[in-house]
Amino acid sequence: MDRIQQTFQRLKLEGRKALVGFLMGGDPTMEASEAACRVALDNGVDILELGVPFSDPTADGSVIQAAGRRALEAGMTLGRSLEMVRRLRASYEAPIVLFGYVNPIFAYGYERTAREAAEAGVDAMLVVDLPFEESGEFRKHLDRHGVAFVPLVAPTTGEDRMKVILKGSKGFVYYIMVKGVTGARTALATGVSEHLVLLRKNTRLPLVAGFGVGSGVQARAAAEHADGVVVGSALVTAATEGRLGPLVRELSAALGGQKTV
Amino acid sequence: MDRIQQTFQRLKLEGRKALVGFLMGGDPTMEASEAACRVALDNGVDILELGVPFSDPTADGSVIQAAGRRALEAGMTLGRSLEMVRRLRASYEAPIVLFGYVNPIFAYGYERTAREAAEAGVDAMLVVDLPFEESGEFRKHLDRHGVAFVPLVAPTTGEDRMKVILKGSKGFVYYIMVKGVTGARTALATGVSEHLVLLRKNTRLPLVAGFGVGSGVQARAAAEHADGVVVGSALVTAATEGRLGPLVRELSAALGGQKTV
Amino acid sequence: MRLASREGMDAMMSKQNQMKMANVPDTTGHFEGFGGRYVAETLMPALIDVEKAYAAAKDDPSFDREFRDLLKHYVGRPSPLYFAPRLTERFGGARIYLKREDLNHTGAHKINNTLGQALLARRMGKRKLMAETGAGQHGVATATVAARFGMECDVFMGEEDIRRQAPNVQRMKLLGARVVPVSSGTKTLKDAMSEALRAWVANVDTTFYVIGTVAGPHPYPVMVRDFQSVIGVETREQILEQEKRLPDMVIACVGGGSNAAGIFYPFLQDANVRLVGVEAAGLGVGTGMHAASIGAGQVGILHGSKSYVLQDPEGQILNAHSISAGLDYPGVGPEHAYWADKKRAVYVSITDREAVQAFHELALVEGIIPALESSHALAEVRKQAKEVGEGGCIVVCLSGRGDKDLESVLEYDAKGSQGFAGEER
Amino acid sequence: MRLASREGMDAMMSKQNQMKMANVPDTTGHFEGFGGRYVAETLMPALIDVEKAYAAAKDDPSFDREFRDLLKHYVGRPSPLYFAPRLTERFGGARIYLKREDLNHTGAHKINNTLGQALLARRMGKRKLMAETGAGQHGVATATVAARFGMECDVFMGEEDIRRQAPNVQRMKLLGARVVPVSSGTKTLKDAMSEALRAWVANVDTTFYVIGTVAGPHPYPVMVRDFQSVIGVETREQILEQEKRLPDMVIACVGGGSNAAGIFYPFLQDANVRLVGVEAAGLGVGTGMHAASIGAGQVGILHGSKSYVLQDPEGQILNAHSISAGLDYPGVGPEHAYWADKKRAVYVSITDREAVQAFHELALVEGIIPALESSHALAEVRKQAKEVGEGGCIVVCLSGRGDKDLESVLEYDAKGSQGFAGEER
Ligand SMILES: Cc1ncc(COP(=O)(O)O)c(C=O)c1O
Ligand SMILES: Cc1ncc(COP(=O)(O)O)c(C=O)c1O
Repeated sequence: MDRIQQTFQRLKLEGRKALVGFLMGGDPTMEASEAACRVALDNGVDILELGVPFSDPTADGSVIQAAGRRALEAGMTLGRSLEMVRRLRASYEAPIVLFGYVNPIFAYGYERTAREAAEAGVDAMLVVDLPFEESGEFRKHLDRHGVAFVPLVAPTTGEDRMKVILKGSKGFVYYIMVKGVTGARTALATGVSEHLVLLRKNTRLPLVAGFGVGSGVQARAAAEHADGVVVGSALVTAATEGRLGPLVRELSAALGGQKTV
Repeated sequence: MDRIQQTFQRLKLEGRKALVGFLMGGDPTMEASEAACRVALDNGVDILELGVPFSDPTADGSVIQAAGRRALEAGMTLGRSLEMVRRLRASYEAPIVLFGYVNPIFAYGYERTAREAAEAGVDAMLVVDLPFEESGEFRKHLDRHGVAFVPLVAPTTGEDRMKVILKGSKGFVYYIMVKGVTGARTALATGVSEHLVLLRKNTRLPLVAGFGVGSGVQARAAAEHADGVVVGSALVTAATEGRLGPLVRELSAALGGQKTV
Repeated sequence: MRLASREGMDAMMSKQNQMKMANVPDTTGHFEGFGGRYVAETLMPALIDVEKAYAAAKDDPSFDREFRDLLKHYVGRPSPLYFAPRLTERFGGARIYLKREDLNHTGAHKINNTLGQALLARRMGKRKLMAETGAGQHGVATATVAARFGMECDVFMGEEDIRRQAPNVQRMKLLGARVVPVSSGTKTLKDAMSEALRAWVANVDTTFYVIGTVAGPHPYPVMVRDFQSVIGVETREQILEQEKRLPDMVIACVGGGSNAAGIFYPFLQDANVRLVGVEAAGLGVGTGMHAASIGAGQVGILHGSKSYVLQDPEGQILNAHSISAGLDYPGVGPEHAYWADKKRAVYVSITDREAVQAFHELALVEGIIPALESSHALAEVRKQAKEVGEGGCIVVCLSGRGDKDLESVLEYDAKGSQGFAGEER
Repeated sequence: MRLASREGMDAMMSKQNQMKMANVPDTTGHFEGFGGRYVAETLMPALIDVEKAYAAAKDDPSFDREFRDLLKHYVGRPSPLYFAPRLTERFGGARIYLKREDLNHTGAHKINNTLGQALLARRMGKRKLMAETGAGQHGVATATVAARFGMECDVFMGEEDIRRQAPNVQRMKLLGARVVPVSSGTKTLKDAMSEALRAWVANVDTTFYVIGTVAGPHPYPVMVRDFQSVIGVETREQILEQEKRLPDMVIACVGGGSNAAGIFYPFLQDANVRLVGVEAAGLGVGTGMHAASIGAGQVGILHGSKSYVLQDPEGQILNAHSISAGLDYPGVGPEHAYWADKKRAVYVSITDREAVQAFHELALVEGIIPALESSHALAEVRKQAKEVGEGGCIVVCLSGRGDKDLESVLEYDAKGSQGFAGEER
């Protein structure tokens, strides 16, 4: 059983939902971002989603765009992201998911990325602009190296398409709660729970819901029909403002079952 | 015998060429321009050409344009030009020619202009933009009132056309020496004498040559094949600068035969 | 010249509709009481030369062939006759068609004429063109054909217009023309034309003066109308093809009147086609700040011909006012004066405010940004659409595109909401 | 759709000249190794909808009829194929023809495509259009069709481009579009397109994204090429009529590649017709300051498809540079990448300096002010004219008019005579 499965199983037993925390590798420097990851993991993040910066992040809102820009200015690359994972892996057992765009991966090489990711201790890869139809080759290499390719399901994804996307997938399923880019929102999207129920019918993988979650209250709402919640922009902002630990604790508490809130 | 014929005959007997002097009526005020006319006539102008200002003087250079503008600003009109002639006529026997554009005359009325011009003592009218073909009606009225319509002949006018233009004309013929607008020039046009000789073959009227004459030397050169010389822009400028009398004397002397220069 | 000849026109016209119009102009260029040739003697021989050369060209099939070939391949003719569905719906009356002169090379009808005159100039052996311009459209069109034929080109433009129409000045310079600033008078179109006439006097042997509208001395009004009548000839064919009938009304703006003459002329003998010319009312014809020469001027003589002119009782020419530089002229072509007197065409006027409204309307409703000149015609369409009614159809001459007018309109909008001093409302 | 369908094309092509090209793209939009659909999952269903709707429209004669009718009456097609006598003489070689897309409504080829996409959007029941724009030409063309069909319109434009292209911003606003400033990245076209993709994700149910070139995810590259292929279909007919033969060479500038794809496609199977795409070399491809994606880029994935891209070894997209805003983009349509690899078309590049020279040359010699984009193609004609030689003929796609570029050229001329820092000479 891999780290992702183990994590969700353990959380289930504990009656908790997974807190999937996103931070941008290299933002604002390599060292600082690695330290932030440690803070996040130490304070309650169950699964680390480490962003690999890309010059043209077409699915990200302004907070993560800016984080990516800072990271690129600091010299962050896919290779260095992998090194960072390797170092974190030495201290942590939590699953680590690399989150990014396809072109840096394509430039690095699909096979090489898969191989080095596995070596570094990456558990899964999530590539925003690599939909099912285009991901065949990369998935093949990831499979061979035992790294999961996390499928994304959007509010626009119909049931037929869901079935295709989910067939044979591993790790967990990332459900995008809003039609829109990343970024914390004041109100959560509507219709999410129906769609998550539908999703649940079509997969046995754990479901995490993301996009738009910024507070403990929102996280708890988002988690109602999911196995975990992704928090991204809010953590990035908190890290910038030096209040990452408290926010992670708030979120973690919110996801820890009725009792802890 | 009318004033124009008398003047040319007298000058011929005296061995002199006519100095035709142009001044803009109303420039810079009615009084000042009338005074300038008197200075001109007192210092040797043989024939006074009095400009009637028009808003769009398409045949005039910058000096006479500006003079016209000043005159219009001072309130000069065709009617007031006629009044000024009437006053000058009370003191002078010299021929007076009104020089202008057709539209103010058309607006005043062809018949009315002819009648009042005759009453005021105008000897001839020269209308720059009323060529032979368009002047029939106005000529008819002028004829009836005994005012001459001065034909203009240009360097571009061929002999056939010359014949048509000159047929039945009265007063004198105005020969335009340059292809261009009014204004003193440093060099006189070439080919003028040939054209004047041709003109002489086709009319018995006195010939005056104008456009471009500014000094005694130029006047003498221009007068070689003509019976008189028109000086316009140079007089206007001189009047503005308070040296009208001296310039008129210089020009008059230059036209008075070899002995006086 | 086949495109514009009286014969060609007659052949196309239904016999029943033929209207008796006197045979104008006569050989001296008079449309009964209007027109003629009021210029300095120096220019008379040149005008007679142009007249003769044009008469010969008109009868020369090779001239016609080259003119048509360039209209097709260089100018992009025929320009479409576009049915405007959303404008029709909005106005709730007659079906509205736009004759798309805005799609011509250089963006207005002006090039039809400059092309014709440049061909004539070449035929006459002239190596240099000159022109006056207000908005710069005619200047650009002249500079364009000068470049096309490898001729020199001087364009006279008032200093005030040079300031207001900077992009057109840049275009002329890029096309190799010399833009000559005119600082006399109001420093606008009227003065540019006066200065051009002065300059022509000085260079009459070598230079062909390309007049931009159906004004000026004979033969210009006739010649320009003939060159522009390609607009009406096409429109007539197109509407017959698209609507299977003639239009009830043809509307065009009138500055000097060339686009209007061009589209009206081929319909002249169709008595049932109402012809409406639209002058610029500026701030309102009652304010004195306008350019409605026919509507509010008197007969007078300006720039070589007799027509309606804005003038004071002394015969001094008044300044025109219009937001549209191309209509901002105190005179009008003599043939329009003649048509007005004969009641063959009706002349109305549209204010700056109405024109700007029509400008916005066409942009928003049909996706076409019209010239401010053409916007005057469009504003009149709005008034006539219901009048003509649902069964009928109106053609409007969209004489040019409005790219040149963006600044003027934005400036007007910024200031105009409070109303202008002295404006009639 | 008849204008662009494979069947129609084949019928016109001489059987002897047919070249074997793989049947591309496949059903997932791949031109062998290029193309595809690399977008966020949220957009995938929308893209599949567009693909299906487009396939249905293509087979619907009423869609074709309406598209052709608007191309004719609204856009002003066919655009002329103009033989340029003075340019031919100057270059002293092949006979040179200009395909006059500059005469289209709004002044460039862009409208052929926006019209097609707007019709498709309406068919799909969308009430709102959105678009990215660099120079503003595609934005204006989209705002135009939105106004024409009464749709809302948002145009994404980099703040830097908003500053540089003020008149086009004004035009879009007058047409009723909302211009959304993009402040990310270099604040130019690349970032506008990224931002447009982000905005589309958020409004995918109601909004149709009108992409302006043959780039982006499938089906855009195919669809845009089909809509633009009216250029080549007309050109092929016109040159056969005018020269009684096919051209030796067809030259077009390549930004994203839509005008080039449009004019190349109908000649694809004519093996003797050489196709030359011209990328922007900016200050010189050796300087890094250029936009030559095929000439100096690598295969990569940008804005939804795989093609040649300007990128660093890490796969980060580099900034492009070109004096011409419409070529200033670090990617290129995947079909061009495919044609380049198959050697069916050749891709060269032209520097800012050469393009500006060609800009001036056409203005002075033919009286046509070309877009700076098109000036790149013209500069290549100068190089090829002698090569092709006197017996031959070259067609160049004059993709747009240069009114929008006056400022850029004057600024370049003012600074450029001393040479630019880092420029290859
Ligand atoms: C687009 C446009 N329409 C109309 C006019 C007015 O001229 P005309 O009355 O001669 O057609 C102009 C003059 O510049 C113009 O540019
Ligand atoms: C006139 C013109 N030509 C060419 C282009 C480049 O686009 P494409 O390569 O898609 O034809 C543009 C883009 O704005 C343009 O405006």
